[in-house]
Amino acid sequence: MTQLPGLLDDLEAIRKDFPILDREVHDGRKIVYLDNAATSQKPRQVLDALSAYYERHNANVHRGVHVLAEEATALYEGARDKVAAFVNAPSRDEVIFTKNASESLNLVANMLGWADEPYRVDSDTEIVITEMEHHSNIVPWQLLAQRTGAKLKWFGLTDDGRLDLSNIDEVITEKTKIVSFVLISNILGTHNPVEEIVRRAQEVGALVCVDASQAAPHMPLDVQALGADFVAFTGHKMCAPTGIGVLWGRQELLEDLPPFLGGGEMIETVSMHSSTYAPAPHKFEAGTPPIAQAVGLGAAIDYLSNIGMEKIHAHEQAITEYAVKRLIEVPDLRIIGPATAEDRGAAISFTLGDIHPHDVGQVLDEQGIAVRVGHHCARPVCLRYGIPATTRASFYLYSTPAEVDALVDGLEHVRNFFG
Amino acid sequence: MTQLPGLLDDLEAIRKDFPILDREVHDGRKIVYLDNAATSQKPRQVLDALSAYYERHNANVHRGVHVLAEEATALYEGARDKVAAFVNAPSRDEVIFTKNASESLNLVANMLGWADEPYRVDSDTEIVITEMEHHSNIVPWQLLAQRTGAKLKWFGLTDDGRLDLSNIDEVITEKTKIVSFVLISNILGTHNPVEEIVRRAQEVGALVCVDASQAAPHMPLDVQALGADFVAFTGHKMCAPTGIGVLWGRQELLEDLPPFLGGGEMIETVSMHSSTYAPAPHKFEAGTPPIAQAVGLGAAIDYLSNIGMEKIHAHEQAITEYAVKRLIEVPDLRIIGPATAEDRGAAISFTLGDIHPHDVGQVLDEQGIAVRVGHHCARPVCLRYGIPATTRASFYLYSTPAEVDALVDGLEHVRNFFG
Amino acid sequence: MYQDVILDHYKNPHGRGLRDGDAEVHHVNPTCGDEITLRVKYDGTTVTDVSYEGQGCSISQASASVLNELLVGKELDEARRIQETFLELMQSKGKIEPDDAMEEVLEDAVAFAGVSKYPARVKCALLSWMAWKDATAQALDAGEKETA
Amino acid sequence: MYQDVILDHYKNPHGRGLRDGDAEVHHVNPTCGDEITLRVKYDGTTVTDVSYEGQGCSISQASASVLNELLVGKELDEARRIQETFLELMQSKGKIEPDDAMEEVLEDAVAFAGVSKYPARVKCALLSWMAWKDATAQALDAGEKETA
Ligand SMILES: Cc1ncc(COP(=O)(O)O)c(C=O)c1O
Ligand SMILES: Cc1ncc(COP(=O)(O)O)c(C=O)c1O
Repeated sequence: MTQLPGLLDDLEAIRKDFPILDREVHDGRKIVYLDNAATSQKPRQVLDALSAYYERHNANVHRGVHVLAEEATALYEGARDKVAAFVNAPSRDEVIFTKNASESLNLVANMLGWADEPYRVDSDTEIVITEMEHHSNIVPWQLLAQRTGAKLKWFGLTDDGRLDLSNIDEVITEKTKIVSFVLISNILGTHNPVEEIVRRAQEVGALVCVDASQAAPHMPLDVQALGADFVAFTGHKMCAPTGIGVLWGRQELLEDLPPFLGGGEMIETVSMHSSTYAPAPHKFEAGTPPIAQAVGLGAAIDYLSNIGMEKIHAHEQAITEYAVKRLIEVPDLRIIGPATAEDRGAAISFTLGDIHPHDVGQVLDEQGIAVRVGHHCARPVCLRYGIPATTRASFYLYSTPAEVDALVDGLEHVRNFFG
Repeated sequence: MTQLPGLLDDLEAIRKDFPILDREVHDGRKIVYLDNAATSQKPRQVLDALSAYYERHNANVHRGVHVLAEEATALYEGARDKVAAFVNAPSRDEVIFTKNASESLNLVANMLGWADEPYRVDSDTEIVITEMEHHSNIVPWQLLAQRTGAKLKWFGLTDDGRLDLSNIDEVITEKTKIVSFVLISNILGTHNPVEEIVRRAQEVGALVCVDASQAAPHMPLDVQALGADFVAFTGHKMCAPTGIGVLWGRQELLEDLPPFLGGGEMIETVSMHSSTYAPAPHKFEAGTPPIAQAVGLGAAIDYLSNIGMEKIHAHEQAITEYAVKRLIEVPDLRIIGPATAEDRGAAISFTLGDIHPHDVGQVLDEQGIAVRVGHHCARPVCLRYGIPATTRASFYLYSTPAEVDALVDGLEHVRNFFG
Repeated sequence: MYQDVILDHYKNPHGRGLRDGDAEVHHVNPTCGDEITLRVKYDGTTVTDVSYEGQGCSISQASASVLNELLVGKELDEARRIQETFLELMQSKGKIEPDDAMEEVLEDAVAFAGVSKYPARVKCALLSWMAWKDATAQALDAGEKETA
Repeated sequence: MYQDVILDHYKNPHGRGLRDGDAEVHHVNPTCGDEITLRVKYDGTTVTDVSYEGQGCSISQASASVLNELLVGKELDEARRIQETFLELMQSKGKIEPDDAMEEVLEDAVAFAGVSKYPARVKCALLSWMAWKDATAQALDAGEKETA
């Protein structure tokens, strides 16, 4: 196997933890899973945690006085502790469980729409996003803007796939209430400069929300170091089950801001005439939470932390560097996004001559190689670069140089096939 | 074992499907799980479906051209077909997956708040609920009323735990836009008369939303027969995983009503300036959905349907009738809710003299009997009956007469302990 | 799914380019960005031309080419029958094995049978056919208004 | 968790009933509906009375009775030390095994050590103690204002 500095030592052992990597498709081809930016695979350890939860401890959480209810509550709240430690949150009460990153981002938008001053977004105020956001960090703000009359503004992109911050002082102004942007783009792979944006936002007193969906799975994430007010991410991209997301928010804000969904668990006391709400995080967790999924997320965090987020990051950087190097050798291949391995994540989008990404993806699939094609829920990026879609290969801790080689060989085959 | 007419024939075999029922607590006591209204236990078949999904088919759904993405999409959308058949929906596109019943109910409230005429809830209009709602069917409407200026009205309760519909024509009026009520109360067990409410709502042109969280797990549910416009329920109470809920809505309404959460999957096309939305159900499913949980819900529906919802209902009615009969023999025990087995579900709330429910629950727990104590997220019911809380025993398809006997013996012990 | 027939049509499309027509439509497949602009021309009830321009994957491009080859020169009823048969085949989820009768109707278009197994690609194959149906309805509407 | 000491206090509560006081508070445990109305009376820095009324489970009732027994007659500093020790014990999740020193401070209240293992019940045990802390703060505030 190709050896690269930075690769995880126990890569073979790690791959054995993921049952699906043994899956064969299309007449006995071992799957080459390069669609990790869409969702990650799950290790045995996480599946075991789910089974153990359902087979031994399952009950509804909070308020129960029986053994199962106490165990389920301890497991659920224990998962919150794990998430808090994972992102270096000052307090566990700042960790809100949602169903996915999209709900986390909608939660922020809705809190600000219903908030009192000084947080309230209304027709005199502005919202700032960027042109490289995932639809889940565009549409909630478009809805908020439509519904409140606020103005939606955004940072454009440079030709090489980075944020164009040259006009930062015009984009973020005294009217700005919230700046929401992606830490690592799921389509371009770009790793954005947080500090400069946070500094300007703080200057004008705007809140900052960071979409860390493509960062949390891949590198150490420290919400205090980021300096943001809210950080959103999603479990299924980081070895955890589907159905669980996280919103971290600064405690004072969570105390001040109004609830979003109403229902069981989020209340302090209810009468027909009025209700009062529980303190955060419960205020934002209406109804029976995704208990097993939180437990699974806790197990995923244990799994990743045991390996070490620094090491995972180094591994992916090595793979990404190798992939960029090999891909740019493919004739007619154009990388959409930074064409180097610096300040980028492990997702690489590209076009291949005139061959439509759907065809690229399909012919790769016939060879057992799973990539994603389309606009990757970031259609404004495709519009910006004048392309209908891209093919995207994205890596994770279990990705190998051999899989990069398979991709490159597969692309050769695609070119010959349509050539 | 006590034999009652109506019990499931293969009760022992069914119990073997649920691994947790073998769990021992407090030094070797086999658990007696009577907290099914809070959440149900999960059969092996559902856990196997989850594992199979993650071990062989896991991928993000929709838009993928690789094998796993196609398989995952087929499984996820297949679960939608199963839910549609289970509730006799005229179309599969009427089934929206949410994270729980609370989100389903909040979704309805928010759609109506942002809707255009004729659906829009605003300060000239009225919302009707009842005094026996779960907090998840109270707080969303309180929030909507606060935020739109609409008036919140409700039906009161009779002394024997039924809806007081004597003033129905004053409660539901020409101003009413929506009537939302529970089909079977989770605290009182009452099974409410749908027809009369639907008739009056239709007379004045109001929409009807039914909270079927305590009905869907226990009896055949036919949304067409109900005549409602929306029906909400939750997976974890019906043998499915946590993290999945359902909202069924009439197609024309789902077409007309605005989206709630914005993000990936729910759009048709996005530009920075504006977006258009996918047709229902996708319009209401922002972000990566609870894929595995939907698959688990599909497996739970298969499991329940194989046994037969009619048979499950008959079984629970037999158990409930037996339980009511035995419980009213316990000195000082007062049932809160209908004290007969007619028109009631399988949840029975009661008080036991002056002994606080917390103490009742704790001492039962020491004997391995899991019940729930408190206000059961229906605090207005406790206020109505002038009690701080109740003890609630609730049954499911795997409940046995012997477990009822254990409960009654346990309550004797409680009385002696505090007597 | 990439039958030689499909690749041939993709590489050497029939009747591509926009020409004079009675009605024009623009259809988009939002999930993958495939687009087509399509014009139809009728002489009474005879399809005298279907011209088109667009971008998209091999399946949507080849499918437009096959459509042109198949429908131009046909009577409207016959063209509709072909369109419906193609629709049926594409919605079959791979379950229809085209028989001789179907092959007689669909000619080269039976090559798309394999595509019907791929839900993500069915929309690509149908893009031009839906556009044709839409354009034809508009052309007939316009024709009726003129007559009236 | 139901030590005899707890059951005794529950069945025969000390000092129950509302009497004259310097400050009154009403506390509720929203998760289970336990309620207490509690008054404190001070003579300088001596706790001369803690009177209360309420409804709730055996744990919250017994805990109020123990509080009355323990704090009445104590100097404020001493009473505060007892309150803090009790809080520490209750938040220990069952991990503190009370030693002699703690027993000397808490007397009957060490019987609640077992309750600390049950997160759902800790709030019950703490209800009256939190109310006492709150009432005391109010009484002292009021006292200061009078002096000033
Ligand atoms: C009647 C009723 N409605 C709504 C709910 C809320 O369900 P969930 O907590 O799954 O959102 C419940 C259960 O908790 C219920 O019993
Ligand atoms: C950058 C980014 N933000 C947000 C999301 C939304 O995550 P989810 O679909 O889990 O809500 C994704 C992934 O789909 C993403 O890549």
